[in-house]
Amino acid sequence: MSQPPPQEHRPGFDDADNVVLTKLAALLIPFILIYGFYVQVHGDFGPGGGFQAGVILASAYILYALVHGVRRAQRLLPRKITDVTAPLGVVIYAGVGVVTLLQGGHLLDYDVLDPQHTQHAQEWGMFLVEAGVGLTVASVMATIFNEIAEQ
Amino acid sequence: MLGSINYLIYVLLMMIGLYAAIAKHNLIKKVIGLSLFQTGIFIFYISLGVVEQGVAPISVDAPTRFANAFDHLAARDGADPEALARAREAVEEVLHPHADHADHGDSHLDVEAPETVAHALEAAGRELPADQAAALTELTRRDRLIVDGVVRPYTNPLPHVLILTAIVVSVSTLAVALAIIVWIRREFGTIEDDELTELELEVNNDAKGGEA
Amino acid sequence: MSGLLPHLPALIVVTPLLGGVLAPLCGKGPTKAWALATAVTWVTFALTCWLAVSVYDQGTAQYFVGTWGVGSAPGPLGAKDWTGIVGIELRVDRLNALVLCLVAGMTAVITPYARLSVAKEIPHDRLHFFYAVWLLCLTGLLGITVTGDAFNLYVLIEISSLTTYILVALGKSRDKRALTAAIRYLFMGTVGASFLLLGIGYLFMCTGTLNMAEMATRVAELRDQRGIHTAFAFVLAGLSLKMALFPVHQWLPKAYAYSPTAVSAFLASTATKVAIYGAFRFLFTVFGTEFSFGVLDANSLLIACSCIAILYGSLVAIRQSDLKRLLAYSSVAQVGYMVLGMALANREALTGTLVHMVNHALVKGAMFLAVGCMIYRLGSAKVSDLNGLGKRMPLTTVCLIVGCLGLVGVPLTGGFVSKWYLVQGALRAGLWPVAVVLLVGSLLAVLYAMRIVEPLVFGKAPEGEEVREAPPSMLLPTAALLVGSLVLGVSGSLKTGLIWTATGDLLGVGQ
Amino acid sequence: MTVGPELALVIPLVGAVGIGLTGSKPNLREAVTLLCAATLLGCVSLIAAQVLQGEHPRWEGPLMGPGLQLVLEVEPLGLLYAMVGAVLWIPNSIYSIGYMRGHHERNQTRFYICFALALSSVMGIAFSGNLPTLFVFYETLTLSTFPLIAHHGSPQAKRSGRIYLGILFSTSMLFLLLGICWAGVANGGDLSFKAGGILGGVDPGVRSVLFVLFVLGIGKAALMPFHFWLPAAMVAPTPVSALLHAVAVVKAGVFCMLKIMLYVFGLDVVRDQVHHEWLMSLAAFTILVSSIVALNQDNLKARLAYSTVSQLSYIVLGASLGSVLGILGGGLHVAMHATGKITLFFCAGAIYVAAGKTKVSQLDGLGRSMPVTMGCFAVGAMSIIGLPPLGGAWSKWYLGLATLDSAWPWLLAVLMVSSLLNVAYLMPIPIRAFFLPPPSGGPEPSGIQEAPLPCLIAMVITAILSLLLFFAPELALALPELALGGKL
Repeated sequence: MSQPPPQEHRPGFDDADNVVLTKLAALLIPFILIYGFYVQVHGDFGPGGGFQAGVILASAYILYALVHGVRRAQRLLPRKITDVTAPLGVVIYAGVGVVTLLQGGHLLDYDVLDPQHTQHAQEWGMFLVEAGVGLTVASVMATIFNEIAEQ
Repeated sequence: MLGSINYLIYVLLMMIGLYAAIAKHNLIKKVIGLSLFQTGIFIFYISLGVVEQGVAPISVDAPTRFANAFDHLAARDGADPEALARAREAVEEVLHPHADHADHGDSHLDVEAPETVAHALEAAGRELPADQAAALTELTRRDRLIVDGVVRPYTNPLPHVLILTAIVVSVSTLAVALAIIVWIRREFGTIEDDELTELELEVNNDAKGGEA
Repeated sequence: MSGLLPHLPALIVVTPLLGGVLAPLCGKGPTKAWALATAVTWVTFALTCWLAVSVYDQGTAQYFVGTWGVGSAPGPLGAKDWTGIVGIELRVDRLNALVLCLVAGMTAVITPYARLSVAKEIPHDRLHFFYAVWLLCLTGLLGITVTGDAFNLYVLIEISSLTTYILVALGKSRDKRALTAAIRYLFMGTVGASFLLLGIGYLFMCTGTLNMAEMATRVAELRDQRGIHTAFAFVLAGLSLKMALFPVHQWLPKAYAYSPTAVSAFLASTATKVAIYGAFRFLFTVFGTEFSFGVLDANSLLIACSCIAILYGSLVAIRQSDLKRLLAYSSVAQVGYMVLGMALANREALTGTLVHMVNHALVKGAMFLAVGCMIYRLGSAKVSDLNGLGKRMPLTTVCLIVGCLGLVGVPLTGGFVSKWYLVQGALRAGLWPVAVVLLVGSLLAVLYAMRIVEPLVFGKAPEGEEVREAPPSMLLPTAALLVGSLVLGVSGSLKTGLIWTATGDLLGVGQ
Repeated sequence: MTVGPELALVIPLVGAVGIGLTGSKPNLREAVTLLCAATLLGCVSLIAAQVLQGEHPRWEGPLMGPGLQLVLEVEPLGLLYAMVGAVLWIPNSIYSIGYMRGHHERNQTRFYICFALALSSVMGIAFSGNLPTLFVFYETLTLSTFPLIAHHGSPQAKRSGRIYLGILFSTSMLFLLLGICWAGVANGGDLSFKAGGILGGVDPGVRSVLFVLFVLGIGKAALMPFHFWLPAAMVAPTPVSALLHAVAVVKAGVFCMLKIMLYVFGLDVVRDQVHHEWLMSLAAFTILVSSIVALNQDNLKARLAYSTVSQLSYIVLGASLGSVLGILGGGLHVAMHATGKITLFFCAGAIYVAAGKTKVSQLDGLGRSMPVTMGCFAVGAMSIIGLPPLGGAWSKWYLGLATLDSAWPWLLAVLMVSSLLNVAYLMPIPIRAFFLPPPSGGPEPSGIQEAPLPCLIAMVITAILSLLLFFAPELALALPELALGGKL
């Protein structure tokens, strides 16, 4: 094992050792994640959608970081990934729009995605767009947290 | 008075927020004030959404489809004109339920309106085709809001959607503000507004001194 | 290709948006993201030009985002044509076609310049983010201009503002005061945008729609409602903040002075212009000329504020020792000119305002770029640095001098044309003291222009270090903008032709 | 061959570019200047030939927007001014070569470029076909001469430059532009120059206000109290002073005054329908006071400057009378004073280059070492005073007739007194130079010689011109007469 370069130890950034918190977080985080995904996919039927889901998902990450330290959280979800996923979400969103354009419809005119079954087309279109939103929001929230935490 | 309590709250919140944003020296407190200020506006928007006897504006197709069908039916020969007139009245009732009653503050809606349409048409010797009947049903799905013949306040979803967007915007603003404040703290060593002003002046003077 | 034509209103927003999100994926380093941004801005510019040509040929272009308005025909029984009331409408008429071209064009010229300038003023590991934010800001500005939906306008204003805060704050590595400038701008900008949001809320409450064209027809019926009056007050207050009109202008000088120079040029030439366009849209289209200026008499307030802005901005500009601050305060004054023309609300004055918008964008943009050239070589841009610059950086000097002439509005520059029309407008409105204020303002402009020109022409260079001319990739955009302003000043037929018809549309009069 | 007025603008512009390109080779650069000046004279002569045949060459520039267009149209009065400019540019260029080299000035290329630009503006003013065009070139003239005035870059030069720009810009922007715009608004947008004026249908009160705005707006006419820029501008190199004070700038001012009286207000309006007495009084006041001030100036150029202030007001006086004779006299005086005064400045510059002297009191006995210069000075001075056989006599004659013909014959007295004052402040100079012994007290500057040859050539040319104008005033007379429609 190569020794990591000696760094200034920052409590709360590099570690966390509170057993109660750790255990509680371990209990909570799965549920938060599931809830987040639920809100995400439920968005086209009821209250919910990408933005809320993104925030909930990101809150799971932030909770993990608060309990286990930012460095471990970042090992779990490196910044390289969030840096890519954040724009990727928007690309999905805008991409759907461009695809509808290319199919001959208006921007975000989902019907043209599957002209035979416009209902499905609407569902798919919205699902994709919301997925993009969720991805971006979650990544951006995590990025903001990291950005502030690192300082 | 109580009816407009939302509006009172919104004004109060806005004013508290604006006061904090202007009068507090601590940048974080200012940001909190700003958020309060925006929250006040959100409450305003949400209050807007509550429309007594409102009609869902999103249902674009159903009224159109129904109205077209009705006209098509009415245009055919051999109908009893009086019954048709009654039916038309009922249709108006379905499409614009608030048109007659809103002025009187009467919250009773003719829940039977769809049925009246059907009956009147029947009397006129017409029967609604299946798809038009479906459109009519779709239209009257609103009756879920009618409990015991009393129309419950109906909530327009549009302001909610809008305000959701506005919340996203305000969260982003908050994030940017916090990020900048963190930077400020690192560069200047303080987040008190008055101290910052002094520090800025010092930078100014340094620059002038260097110039001379 | 021509199949794209109906989609242009959407495409000009989507293109920079996609570019903006792809830029951070380009990876670190000064070149890749920049190349992408340059390509995207030029494509956007080409698209806006294409759109403008078609709008001037064939009239207003409408576009509905999503399925709304596609299938629903007007129904009987008083059922309205729902087209555009529910969905988001993009609407391009002669006025915003012009503004779109201006914004996209300015960005397209400034982006190539930004490569060296920004690399000098911003840490290299942030450059790809810089271009992302840059393109997003462009997205916001174009969106504001193109949208026909009031709430959408608010959202886009916030997008452009948020990105602007970031762009300003990025100036911190040159001068840490950029941070405080950014946070103060953020406070004021957010309050302004919130006022706008509130005003739009009231409008929505009274009219039940968010579509601006639809609002306009309903406002005409509801003009006695107090809600509409409240909406007017909030919208006006919000937009004034964004325009940096006199009593609420404080954010502007600092924000312009400390941000990276390319950003200063970009903001000076696009952001305030777009805010002024927004004011045009609300005052003239949504509320209507008669309501804004007849029923509510907003013009006396606006005229008073803008007159003070002209005098105050110019006077403070004279006292500045930092060039960027000088230019920024000059911008405060120039905003006064534009708002003044708007408030006079006759055709001459409106033409003056629009000509001034175009001209000031070109000239002020070029001035900031020229100052950026100085900063690139000298590291700072104080008035005292100008001494003897004529010998060391002759081309930059020429650009600065021509820019000063344009700012003052001497004949044969575009500034003269706008001043001419503004004065005519003031006199036509029967307000000769306002005309005098306009002229005094341009005299004060002579004073601060002299502070720049005199040391350039007659100053003696300090002994010591050798300073070379700025690189061509920075000089060319600067010169291009100035040539543009000169060409428009001499052969204004194109510009005023377009603008004259646009103002005719605004006031609802024939050609 | 038809020559449009736009060519007269383009030639100096092309010249300016040529000068800029050849800036590193002084000889070539000066050759370009001279070539350009000669071409311009040829061009203006061709235009003159057309005008005398009754044509009105016209050129319409791009439309900058409704009501705002550059229009050039040759009319006889403007042609006279353009002739004066084009003719005198040649001796002035010749003189500049001698002066600038003899004086080892810096930034000579900039100097020549600005000169060419100024001439282009002069042509623009002379041929302007409407008020916006007039204003445009009026301002470009101010701008292009500013670097000439502050040429040295010394604090004093910069200060003068500021005064120059300050007074000219503030008057033109505050009053002239306002007046032009107001005139457009008041009469429905017609701003072109028309015989008989364009303000006939305008409310008399507004017309009187417009009269004030136009008159005050033309700061280049150096009416008191807007005359400060002129003496201040004396710090400029002498060829500039000659150009400014004899040909381009000040004459632009009074020419605009004539043109506006004639084509914007119309003589009848000026005479009967606006309050113009104050302008006459102001002009008379300026004539007398500045002559008296000139008496007390020891600096030669300053004395000449105040003399110019006074002489300009002759023209303003002629214009303000609102009579045909007044305009005629004023128009003639544009040409006569130009040739006379430029000669005087050439001499002053030559004295400075050759002897290094700037004060009147230092000139004793200088006529012995610089006979040509002082001879030319005497000729110029006599022309300014209005003594035959020199050109100045004609213009003063007509101005005198105009005053007698007007309702205020006492103005003739003003002219007479002023002429006496002219004698008093101009004649002592050649008299001292020729008849007083050189100062004996100080160390004798033995090395004083005549000025450089180009300077001498230039001043001899202009002195001869002054003479010619007395014996053959036909051309100078014909043009104002044509402008006035043969109303004599």
